[in-house]
Amino acid sequence: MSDELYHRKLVARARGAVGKGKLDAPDGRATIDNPLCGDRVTMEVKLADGRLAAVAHQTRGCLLCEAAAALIGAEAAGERLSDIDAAVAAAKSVVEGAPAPAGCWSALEEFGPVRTAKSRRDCVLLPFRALAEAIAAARGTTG
Amino acid sequence: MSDELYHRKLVARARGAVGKGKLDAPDGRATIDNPLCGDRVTMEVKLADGRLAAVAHQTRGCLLCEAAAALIGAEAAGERLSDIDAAVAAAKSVVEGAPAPAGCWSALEEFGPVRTAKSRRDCVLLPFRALAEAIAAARGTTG
Amino acid sequence: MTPKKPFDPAACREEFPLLADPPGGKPMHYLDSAATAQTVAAALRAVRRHETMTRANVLRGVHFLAEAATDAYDQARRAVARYLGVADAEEVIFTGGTTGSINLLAHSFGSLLAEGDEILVSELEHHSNIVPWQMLAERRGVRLRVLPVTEDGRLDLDRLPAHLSARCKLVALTHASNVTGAIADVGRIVETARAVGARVFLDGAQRAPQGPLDLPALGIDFYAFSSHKLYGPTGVGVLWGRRPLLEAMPPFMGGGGMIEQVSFAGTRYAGIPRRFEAGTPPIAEAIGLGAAVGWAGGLDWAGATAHEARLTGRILDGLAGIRGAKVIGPAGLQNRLGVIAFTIDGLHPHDVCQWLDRRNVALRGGHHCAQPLMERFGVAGTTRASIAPYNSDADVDALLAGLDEAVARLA
Amino acid sequence: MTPKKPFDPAACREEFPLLADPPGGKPMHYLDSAATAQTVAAALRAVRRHETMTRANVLRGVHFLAEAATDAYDQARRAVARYLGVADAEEVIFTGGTTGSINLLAHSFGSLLAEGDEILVSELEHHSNIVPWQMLAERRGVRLRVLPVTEDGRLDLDRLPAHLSARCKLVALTHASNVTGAIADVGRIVETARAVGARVFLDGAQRAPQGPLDLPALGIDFYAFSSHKLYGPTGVGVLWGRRPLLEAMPPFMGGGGMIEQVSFAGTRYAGIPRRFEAGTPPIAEAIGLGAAVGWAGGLDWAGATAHEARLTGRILDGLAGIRGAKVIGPAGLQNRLGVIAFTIDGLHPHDVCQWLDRRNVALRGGHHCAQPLMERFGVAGTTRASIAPYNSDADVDALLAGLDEAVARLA
Ligand SMILES: Cc1ncc(COP(=O)(O)O)c(C=O)c1O
Ligand SMILES: Cc1ncc(COP(=O)(O)O)c(C=O)c1O
Repeated sequence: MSDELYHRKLVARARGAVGKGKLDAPDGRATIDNPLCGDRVTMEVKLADGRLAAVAHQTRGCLLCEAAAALIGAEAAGERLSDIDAAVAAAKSVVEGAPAPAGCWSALEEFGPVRTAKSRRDCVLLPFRALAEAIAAARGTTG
Repeated sequence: MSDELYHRKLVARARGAVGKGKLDAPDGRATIDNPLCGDRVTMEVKLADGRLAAVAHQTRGCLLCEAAAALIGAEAAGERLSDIDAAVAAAKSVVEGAPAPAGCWSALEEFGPVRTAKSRRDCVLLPFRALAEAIAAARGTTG
Repeated sequence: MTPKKPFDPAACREEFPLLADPPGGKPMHYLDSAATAQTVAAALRAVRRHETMTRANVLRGVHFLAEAATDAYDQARRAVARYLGVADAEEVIFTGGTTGSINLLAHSFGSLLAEGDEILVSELEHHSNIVPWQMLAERRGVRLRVLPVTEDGRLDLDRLPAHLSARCKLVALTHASNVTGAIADVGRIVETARAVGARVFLDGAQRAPQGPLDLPALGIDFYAFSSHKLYGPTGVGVLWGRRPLLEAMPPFMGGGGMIEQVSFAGTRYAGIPRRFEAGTPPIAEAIGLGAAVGWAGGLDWAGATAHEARLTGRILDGLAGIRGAKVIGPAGLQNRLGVIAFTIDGLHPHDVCQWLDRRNVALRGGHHCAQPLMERFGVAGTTRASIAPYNSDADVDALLAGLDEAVARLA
Repeated sequence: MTPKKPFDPAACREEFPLLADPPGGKPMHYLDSAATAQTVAAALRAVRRHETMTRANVLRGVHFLAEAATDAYDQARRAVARYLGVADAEEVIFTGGTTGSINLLAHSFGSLLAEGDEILVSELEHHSNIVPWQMLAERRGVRLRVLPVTEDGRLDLDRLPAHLSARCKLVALTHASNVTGAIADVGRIVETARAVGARVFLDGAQRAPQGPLDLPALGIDFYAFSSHKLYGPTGVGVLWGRRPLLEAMPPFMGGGGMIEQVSFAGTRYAGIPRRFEAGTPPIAEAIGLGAAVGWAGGLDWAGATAHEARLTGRILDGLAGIRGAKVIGPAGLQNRLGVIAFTIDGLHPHDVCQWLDRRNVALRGGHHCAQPLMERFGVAGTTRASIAPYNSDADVDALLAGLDEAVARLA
């Protein structure tokens, strides 16, 4: 992957906005703001049998934030909740410089270049944090 | 005059403490503190016919302050009030670098070297300010 | 006064080490001076000179270094007073910055206000000229009134009289906006405020770096600015106030240097300015600021302002040619600084800044500590370019080329 | 950790430009470090590096300079945390200095107190640890209690229990006195304070420059110090507090950077440390302080302390041989810093300082911002010599020779 932050794949992913929208009667919902830039992500989830049955997001953010939300929209539905937890952790590692994991979250490598733009790491992580909170809300916990 | 701040004449004058004491029934009295060093001068005066008939001081201060008070003790009594005003003004000029006036206040030249020790100029002036205030008090003004 | 050398942008840039000799050797297109300006060499030299030749505390020392440090510190105060057109240097109080100055004012002047008194601010203000007053309002039941802005990002002075009651004790407005660049019509503000007996404070953080002032002639009562936006060190700023007003105000912070006498029975405070400078002040920083205003005071500002206006005009023209670009602020160059905030449809400010950073163009994106203004214009944030005398046509070229590219690649 | 190089006084002195290369070329006997220490070259270099290579605002920028400045600023915070033995760097708040730190505490912690609550200070305190609490007492009806000192200038801890009631919310004492040099018995203070549920603040202005600390192990709650006494720049200092306590405290100053969201309907504050760092902070100064604590943290303090104690002993011995000289403070070297305040019968402190200044010996004379202590000892002021690691036997020789001469000529 190139060291270019705004490579074509990332821009296209952000523009694609996969998973944008709302769910009917979600089990959980979370909205997170980034006060630094006014970005805002709302994630809605449905759970079933220890899996993420469905996910939708509404995102107002920069390209990094929108691409991350779209990646979630593309890959998260159907995953085991423990795999989602791992993906959230992997996103955090990748923006700090670690390699992306193998498997369906390997596309996290698209965000690798953000390691050199420290102030932008939160842009990538915002949707992941919203996802984790929405799942926690659905489980009725605050974790 | 040498550029030495603590020349023999000045030290001797301070130790001499001419005029130290109190007046019986003074016409005016003023006490001034220098909060920077805790120094304190009290001047008492008697006036008669537009002249300073008598003066006495109680001084707790550094050598510069005590020498200045002693100079007042030595020279001020019997002077016309207008000459005292001029002496107070001359003291201010001398510590800022001007030559001392001729006449009985020519001894102000002893304080000339303080021009290079800016933070100490107030030490010399404290007794002169107290004198001016005591006279003002005696005149019943606050000037 | 010796006549000033005509303004020479290239020579001016040479006086700023980071721009004259940029890190990595690549030209730095620094268009973020409204956040923090670059340091002028004269300020760096003055600080270094102090640190290596006269370093000491200024609080009541009698040794040679302490005298020299105190002299240098006092001289800095006089240099600032000259820059502000103020005859009485003791009216100049050194603080930690504009924010520190406004908090001082909000506490000390604020403590003289009664419940139900009013303070007028505006939608145009930086958070530093909002939050201290909100906190005061909460502490003392003072009421905050808010003057709206016009469509082109200026104070809506037509509506000023309607926002001023006889209870208004202070009109606290920005001299020049850090978002729209609009310069306030001070004469009209002062006249209207005086009619109800209100005092006038101007936040000069953006205006002060743009040339010497004559504060008494402006007719205002208080002024504040930051050294780091005026080509000087961080960590220091100024509050100016008229002597009788300052003398009537209780101190803000307590500590060494601001007292006449301390005992557990009670404490007597010193006169101005020391009453408001508790503790060891930012000595080297004030000395650096003194050198910075000395430098700025010697600049040919007619020439510098014309240069900045030309660059500003080029940016405004360039933005007019970019599809989806909208400037928040006055369209023309009249009464506006070279602070240009804009949005581009479909482009997030942080993406714009990030993209331009690859071309060594430093911009700022976000709410610029002016969220109420962002709300007023219905945007989450903007991208902002800001111009200082050291900026060049090459800076503007890089900006405009980078924006074109960002639109092509990211929008 | 690499083992430390054994302390070498001459090499240490070389790191201080003003001492290594004194103005005028004459050796400078600087014995006024308790007022302001000299700057270490590493701090000057760090500031210069920042000003010429990474100068930008740290408040939310995305360009390269802003990232580099923010990194450097955060790194400085971590360096300070390490020096204080603090694991959570966000507990470290940058302020303008010790005085700024104590005022922050008095306002923010103070605003949580109720009428009738008590705060304990002592006769040994610097005005900066008295006046802010007096002002708080006046604002909120809090009661100030005052612990006496012993004949040898130490906190009279035997009387501490009698001065502590269940209403005492904060014990605010000096870690080491700027007059007597006495180092407090922190364990005993903490134990006694905890017994009534009071929090403990220590004023570390004098102790912090004397080597790294482990604040959590001391068991205290808050700590403050100034950079300029710790070989760093003026204009910056630190307040440390335990996270839960800081998080429960409202902000002190309002402005940019300390908020989550501002609107005229209401404002949400940021977490720590930014909640307490309103406005553009002293960026370069914090970076310089980071370099200073980095330098100080690398020193062999066992060696440096022994060196300082030896010099201190020489001064105490020398004073014992001067007719009419009296030391205010502990006679021995146990639990005392190299801060030596003394009087000489018939000699005024300012005359002593002035005389010694002719020999390039820098002392301080006066009340040292500790008037209650002066009153306690019945003196208007004292002369003070203070020792730092860079001092030498030559400094002590010049001091003692100068004092002999002053007594002969002036007394
Ligand atoms: C013990 C003590 N506390 C507080 C202070 C105040 O420090 P600053 O003036 O740097 O705020 C000092 C220094 O003067 C001090 O020695
Ligand atoms: C108009 C205005 N006011 C106040 C401030 C606050 O200044 P500082 O952060 O230096 O305290 C700024 C700068 O950010 C500003 O632009």
